[in-house]
Amino acid sequence: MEPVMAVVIGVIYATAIYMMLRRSIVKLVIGLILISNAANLLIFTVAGMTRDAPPLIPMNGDPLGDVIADPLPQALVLTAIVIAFGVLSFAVVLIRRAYQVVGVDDLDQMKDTDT
Amino acid sequence: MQIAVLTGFVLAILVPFLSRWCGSRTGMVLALYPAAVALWLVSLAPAVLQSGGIYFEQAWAPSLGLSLSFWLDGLSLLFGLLISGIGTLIILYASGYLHGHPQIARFYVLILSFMSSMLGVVMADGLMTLFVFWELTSITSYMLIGFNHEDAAARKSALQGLLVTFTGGLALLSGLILLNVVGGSWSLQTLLDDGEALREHALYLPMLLCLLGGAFTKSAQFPFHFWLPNAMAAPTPVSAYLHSATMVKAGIYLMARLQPGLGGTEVWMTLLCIVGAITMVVGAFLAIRFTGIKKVLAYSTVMALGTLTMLLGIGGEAAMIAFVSFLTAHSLYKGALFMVAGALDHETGTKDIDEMGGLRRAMPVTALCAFVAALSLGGVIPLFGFVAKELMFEAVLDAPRFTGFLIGMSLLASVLVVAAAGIVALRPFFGALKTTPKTPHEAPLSMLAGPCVLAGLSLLLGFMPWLAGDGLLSAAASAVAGSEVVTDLYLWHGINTALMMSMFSLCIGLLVCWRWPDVRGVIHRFSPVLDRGPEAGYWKLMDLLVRVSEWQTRLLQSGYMRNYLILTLLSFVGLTGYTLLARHGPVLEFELDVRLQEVVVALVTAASAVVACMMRSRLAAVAAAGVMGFGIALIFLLFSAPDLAITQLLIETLTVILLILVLFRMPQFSSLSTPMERVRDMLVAVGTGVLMTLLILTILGQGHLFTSISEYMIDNSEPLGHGHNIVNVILVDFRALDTLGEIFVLSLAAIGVLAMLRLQAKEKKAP
Amino acid sequence: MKTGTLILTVAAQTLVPLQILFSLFLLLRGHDEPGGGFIAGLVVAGAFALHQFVNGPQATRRLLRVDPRDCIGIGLLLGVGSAFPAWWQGEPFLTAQWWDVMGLKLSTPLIFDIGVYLVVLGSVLTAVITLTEVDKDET
Amino acid sequence: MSPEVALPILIPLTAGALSMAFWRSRLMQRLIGIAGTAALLGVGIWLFVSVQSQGYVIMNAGGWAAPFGITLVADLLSAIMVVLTGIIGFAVALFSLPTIGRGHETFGYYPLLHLLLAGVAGAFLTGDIFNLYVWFEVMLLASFALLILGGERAQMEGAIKYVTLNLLSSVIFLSAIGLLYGLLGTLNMADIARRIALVEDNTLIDVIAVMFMISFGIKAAAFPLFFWLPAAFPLFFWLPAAYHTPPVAVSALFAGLLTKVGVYALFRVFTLMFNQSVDFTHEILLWGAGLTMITGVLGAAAQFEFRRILSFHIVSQIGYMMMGLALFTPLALVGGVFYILHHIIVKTNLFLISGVVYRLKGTHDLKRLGGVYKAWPLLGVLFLIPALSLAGVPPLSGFFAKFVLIRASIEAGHFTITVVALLVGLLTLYSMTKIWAEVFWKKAPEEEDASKAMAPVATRHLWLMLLPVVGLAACTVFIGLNGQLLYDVAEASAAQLLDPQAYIDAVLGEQP
Repeated sequence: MEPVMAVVIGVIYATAIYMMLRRSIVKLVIGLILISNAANLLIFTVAGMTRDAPPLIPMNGDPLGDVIADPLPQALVLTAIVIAFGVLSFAVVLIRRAYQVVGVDDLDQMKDTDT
Repeated sequence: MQIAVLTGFVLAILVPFLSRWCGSRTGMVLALYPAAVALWLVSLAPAVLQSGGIYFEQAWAPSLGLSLSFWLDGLSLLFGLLISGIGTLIILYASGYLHGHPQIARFYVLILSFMSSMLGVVMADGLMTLFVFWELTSITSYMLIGFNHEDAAARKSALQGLLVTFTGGLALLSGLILLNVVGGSWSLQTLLDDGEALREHALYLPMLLCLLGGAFTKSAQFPFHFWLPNAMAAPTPVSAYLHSATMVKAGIYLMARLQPGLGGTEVWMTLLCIVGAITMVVGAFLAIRFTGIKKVLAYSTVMALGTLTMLLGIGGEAAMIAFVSFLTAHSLYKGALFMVAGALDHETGTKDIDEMGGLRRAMPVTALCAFVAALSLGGVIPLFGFVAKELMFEAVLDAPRFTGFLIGMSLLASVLVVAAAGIVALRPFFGALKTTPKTPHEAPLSMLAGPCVLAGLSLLLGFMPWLAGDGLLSAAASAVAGSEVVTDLYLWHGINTALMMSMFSLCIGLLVCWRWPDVRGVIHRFSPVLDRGPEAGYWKLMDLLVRVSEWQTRLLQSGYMRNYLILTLLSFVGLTGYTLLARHGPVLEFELDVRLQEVVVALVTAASAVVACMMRSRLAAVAAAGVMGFGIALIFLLFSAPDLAITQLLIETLTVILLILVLFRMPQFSSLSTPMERVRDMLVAVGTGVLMTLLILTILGQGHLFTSISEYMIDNSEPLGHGHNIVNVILVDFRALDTLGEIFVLSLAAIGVLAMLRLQAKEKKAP
Repeated sequence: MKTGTLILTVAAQTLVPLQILFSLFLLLRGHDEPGGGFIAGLVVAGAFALHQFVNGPQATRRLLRVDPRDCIGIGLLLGVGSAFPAWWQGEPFLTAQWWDVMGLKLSTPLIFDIGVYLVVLGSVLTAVITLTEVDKDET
Repeated sequence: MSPEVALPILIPLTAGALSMAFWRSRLMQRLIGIAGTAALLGVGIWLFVSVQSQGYVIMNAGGWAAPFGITLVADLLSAIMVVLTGIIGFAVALFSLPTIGRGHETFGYYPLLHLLLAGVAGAFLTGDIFNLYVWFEVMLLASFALLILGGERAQMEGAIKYVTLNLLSSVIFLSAIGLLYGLLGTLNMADIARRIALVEDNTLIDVIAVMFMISFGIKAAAFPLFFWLPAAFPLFFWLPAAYHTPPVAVSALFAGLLTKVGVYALFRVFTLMFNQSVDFTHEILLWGAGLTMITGVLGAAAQFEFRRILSFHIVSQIGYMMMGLALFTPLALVGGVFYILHHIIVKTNLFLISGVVYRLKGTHDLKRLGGVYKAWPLLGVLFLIPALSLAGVPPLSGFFAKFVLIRASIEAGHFTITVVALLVGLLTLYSMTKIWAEVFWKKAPEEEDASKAMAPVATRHLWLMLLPVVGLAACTVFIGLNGQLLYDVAEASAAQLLDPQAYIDAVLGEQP
C-alpha cells in the first residue's frame, strides 16, 4: 500500500503548494491545511503501514500479535495533527483580520511591509 | 608603559566630571597628561638608546593574539615623543580655539582617546594590539572629523575618511593574520627578527599587498589621498594633530616598522617608490590648486607623506636618515602651520587665502611663526626643513633604481612645495590689508604657544641638527634600517648637486608663488580632467552601492509572497532534488500489496485534494478539503491507528467549522492570476509533489535499516507505563514532554486568536 | 436569544449532555483504549461548540461557568504541575507517579491527561466563542 | 537527576501558565514577568556552571532511558545559549514594563513572552529531534501571536508571510523527521548520530540533511530563505502614537533570539548528525553563508529606517555564523559560536536603543530623526558601543568574533569567503554610521506638531528603559575587554561540537 500512498502524498503536496501560490488568502489557508495533512501522512507512511493490528494491548491479558502497527509514528502524527490545528486556527483568524484590515482577498495588495 | 597608554582612555572617561570642576581650565589640566608622557619618554630615552629597545610584556587575550605587550625602540620613541609633545601643544591650543564651545568636553574626550590610541599604535608589539589601536584611531578620527556634526559636509567627509581608512584596516587585518600564519608569532619583534623567512614565503606578495593596503590608505597615498584634504572639515586643532603630525603617519610608521622584516625586496621598492613619488607630485600639485588655507596645507601633507613613502622604498642608510629627519621636520613645521591657519581662521573668520592680506601688522607673532615654519616647509636654509630636504635629495640621487624618475619627481614636487609654502606664509600677511569677516587681532596666548614652540624648534634644529640627530634620530633610523646607522647631521653640506637642486626649486617655486593667480587660472582649465580623479571613483562606488542595493531589494523583497514562496520552494526542490537524483539516484523498486477498498479511499483522498484546488466556490473548496481530511481519517483507521482516526475526524470537523465561521465573512473567489502564472505555479507545485513522492519511494525502497526504538515502548507500555493503549502511553508518559509542548502550542494559538479579535475590537471602542 | 433550527435545538438538548459524558468516558479510559485527553477534549469542545451554535455564546458561557480562557490556564498548570511531583521523589521530571487513593488508580499521567483535556477544551472554545461574539458585535 | 537541564524549560512554562491563570491582574503578570525571567537567568547560570564542571548535563524526561524517552542534553553551547536567553528575556521584560502598553498587557503579552522563552530554551536543550520540532512550534506560535498584538495592517500583512514561510519550514522539517525515522527508527539525536555512522551509503542521509538545512535555513533567515524576516518587523512609521507599532521589546526579542534558534539547530545537527559528507553539505552551507552575508548587507544599505536597517543586518550576521559552521575547522567553529553569543547581546541592545530613540522622537524614520547626540550624548555612546561592535570595530566583542572567523577562513584557504566577510564588515560599518549620522549627528528636522504633542510623555520611565540597555552595553564592553574569557568558552564548546562521539557516549552511555 505504501507506494500508492507515496503517490497520494505527492499529489497532496502538489495541490497544497499550488493553493499556497494563489493570490487569494483563503486559498492560502486551504493550502496550509493540505500541506500539514501531507506531512502527517508522510510520517505515517514512511514508518510502515500495518493492517488490523492496532497498538493496543488486549485487556484480557492475551499477548500481542507478532506484527503490530508502530505506535511511535502514530503518537508523533497525533502531536503533529494537534499542533497543525493550533497553527491553522491561528492562521484562519489571521486571514479574517487581514481581510478586515486590507479589505480585499488578494495577497498582492499586501506588500507594504517589504521593500 | 601600559599605564602611559591606557591612562588616556581613563582620563577621557573622566573628562565630563573634570570639566565640571575645572571649567575653562580643563584644557590646561588635560595637557598635563601628554606632557607627562613626553617627559617620561625623555626619561626612558637613554635606556632605549643604549639597549636598542625596552620591552614590556603582559597577556590580554593570548588565543586571539592580543597582548598588552609594548616595545619601545628608537622608532617608537621618536613617534611617541612627536605624539605626546605635539599633543600637549594641541590640547592647549584647542582650549583657546574652542573656548566657550558647548561641546568642548566631548572634544577633549575624543582627542585624548585618539592620543592614547596613537601611542598604542606606535608602541604595540602584538600584531593584534597594533590593529586594535589602529582601528581606534580611525574611529576617533571619524568622530573628530565630524565634530561639527550638524554640518552635512563634515558628516560626509567623516564618513569618507572612515570608509577609506577602514577598508585599509580590513586589508591590514588580513595582512596581519597572514603575517601570523606565515611567521607563526603574534609578536612584531619576533617576526621581524626573522625577515628572511617572511620574504621568501609563498604568501609574501599577498601579505605585503594587504599590509601596504592598510598603510597606504591610512597615510593617504595616491590613489587614496582624497580623504585627507576632505578631513579638513574637522576643527583646526584636529587637522593640525591628526592630519599632519600623527594619524596619517600611522601608515608611515607601519611601513617603517615593517621595513627591516619585509622591506628591501623588488616588489617593496617598486611599489613604495612609484606610489610615493606619484603621491608626492600629486599632493604638491593639488596644493597650489586651491585657495582654502587648510586645503593647501593638507595637500602639502599628502606630498610629505609621499616623500616619506618614497624614501622607505629607496632603502639604504642614507634614505633612512633622510626619512627620520624629514618625518621630524615635517611634524614640526606642519603642526605649526596648521595652528597658524587655525589662528587666521579663528581671528579673521575666513579660510580663503584670497580673502586675506596684510595681516602682519594685526597678527605679528602669528606672521612670524608662519614665516619660519614656511621656510622650513620650503626647505630654506637655515631651518631643519632644509637639512631634511638636502638629505632627501641626496638619498634620491643615490637611489638604486628608478633614479632618473625619482629625481625628476622630487624636483618637481619641491618646486611646487616652495610655491605652496610661499602661498601660505606670504600671501595672508603681506600685501594690502583686506577686509575680513572678523576684525583681525592677535590670537590668544594659548593659541600662540604651539606654533611658537614648533617654529622655534624648527629653527633650533636647523642650526644644531646634531641635537636630535646624534641620539634620537640615529636610534630611529637604526630601527627602520634594521641595523646600526650612524646619523651625522649638519646644516651645511657644501656646494653639491643637492644644494643646486634646492636652489633651483626655490627660485622656480617663488616664481610660481608670485604668479599664483595666473597659475591657478591655467590649472583651472584642466579642472574637468582633474575632477575625474580617484575621488570621483569613490563617489561612483558609493552611488553604485546604493543602486545595487536598491535593485536587489526590488528583486528579492518584492513584497509578493508568491515570489518568496517560489524562491524558497525552488531552492528546496533544487537542492534536495539534486542530492537525491544526482548523488543517490531514486530507487523505484517496490512490491504492491493493495486491497480494493484501500485504493478507493486513497484515490478519493487524492482526488478531493485536486478538486479542492479547482473549485470556484469557497464552500465547495472547503468541503473538498474536508472530504480529503475524512479520507485520511479512514486511511488511519484502515491501517491500525484508531486514535489517529478519531483525532483526525474531530480536528477535521472543527477545522471546517472554523473555516465556515470565517469564510462567511470573506468574498467569493475571483480569478486573479493569469494563465501564465498558473502554469508557472503548477510547475513548481508538481515539481515539489514529484520530488516528495520520489523521496518517499526511495526511503521505502531502502527499508528500515535498524530496529525502531518503539519496540521498547511496545514491550514496556504495560509493565512500566500501566496502560494498554500504547499510543496514549507514549503521549502521556514516554514522550510527555512533546505533549506538554503541544498543549502550550494550542493555548498559544488561543491567546493569539483572542488577542487578534479582542484587542482591536477594544481599541475601536476606546478612541 | 436563540439561533438555529428546531431540529438542531432538540438535537443539541440531548446531544450535548451525552457528548460531555462520553468525553469524560473517553478521557478516563484513554490510557487503555483509544481515547485520551486530546480526543476527549475535542469531543467536549465540539459539544460546547454545538451548544453555542444553537443557544448563542452567552448561553454557552453561562453553561460553562468558567471562562474558557481560565480553562486553558488551569489545564496548563495541571500539565506543568504533573512534571514536578517526581522531583520530590528525586526522580527526573515527568517521571510517572502512581498513587492508590481509595482504590482508585491515580497518577501523574492521568493529571497530565486531564490538563490536556482542559487545554483543548479551553483553546477551541476560546477561538469559537470569541469568533462568534466578535462577529455579532460587528454586524 | 539534574534538575537544572529541565528547569530552563519548566520555569518559563510555569510562569506562562501562571500568567494565563492571572489573566486579569496586570500587576501579577508584571511581577511574574520579572520574576520568571530572572529565575530563568538564574537557572541558566546554574546550568552553565554544572556543564562547565561535568561536560554534559543530561536528564531523561520521565525517567525513560535514552534513546527511548525524550532526553534533555546540555553541552556548553546549549548552556551558554540558555544563559543568553535568560539575559535577553530579563532585559526585555524590564524594557517591557514602561513600554509595552496596557492593551498588550491585557491580551497576553506576558504569557507569550514566557512561552517564547520556553520554546527557545526547549530548542536549545532537547536531545530529541521531534521534540525539537515541538519547541520550534511553541516558539513560532508565541512569535506569531506577539507579532500580531496590536492588529495594524502592516502587522497583519507581515504576519501572513511570516506564518506561511515558517509553516513551510516546519512542514519540511516534519517531513525530514518522518523520513529519518523511517530509515533509522529512532528520534534521539545521539542515537541518530550513532546509527548514521553505521550506515554505509551516506547519500540518502545527505538528502535528508539537505532538507534539514533548508528548513533550518528558513528559520535562521539564510539566503535565499530569509524573506520572512523583514516581514516580521513590520512598521508603521507614519503613525506617531506608540501603540500602533509592534512593540520594540518584541522586535528586540525576535532579533536576538528567533533566528539564533535556527542557527543553533544548524550547528547542532550539522556537527552531531550530518558530519559524514562534509565536503558536500558544508560546501553548500558555505555558499549559503556568503550569499546570506551579501544580500543581507545590501538589503540594509537600501533602507532608510532605523529598525529595518537593523533587521536586514540580522540576515547578514547570520551569514557569519553559518560561515563558522561551514568552514568546519576547530577555529571556525570557535568563531561561529563566538559570533552567535556576541550577536544576541548586541542585536537585542540595538533594537532596544531604537526603542528608546522612538520614545524620545516618536519615529523610526531616519529622515525625520536627528539631533539625538546633541541632546542626549550618553545615549549616543550607548548606541555606538553595540553599533561599532556589530561592525567589528576593535576592541569590542564583534571584532573578536569576526577576527576569529577571518583567521579561520584564511587558514582553511577559502579566500573568497574571507574577502566577502571583510567587505560585509565594511558595509555594516557603513550602515551603522548611516544611522549614527542621521539619527544622532544630524540636526533634527523641524518638528511637526504631532511629535511635539507627545514630548512630555516621552521621557517618563526612561531610566527603566535605559537599565537593560546599559546592562547589555556593559556586557559588550566586558566581552571586548575580556575576549579571552569568552574565547575560552567558545573554544571549549567548539571542541565539544567537534567530538560527537563524546556527546553520543554521554547520552547513550558507553557503547560496546
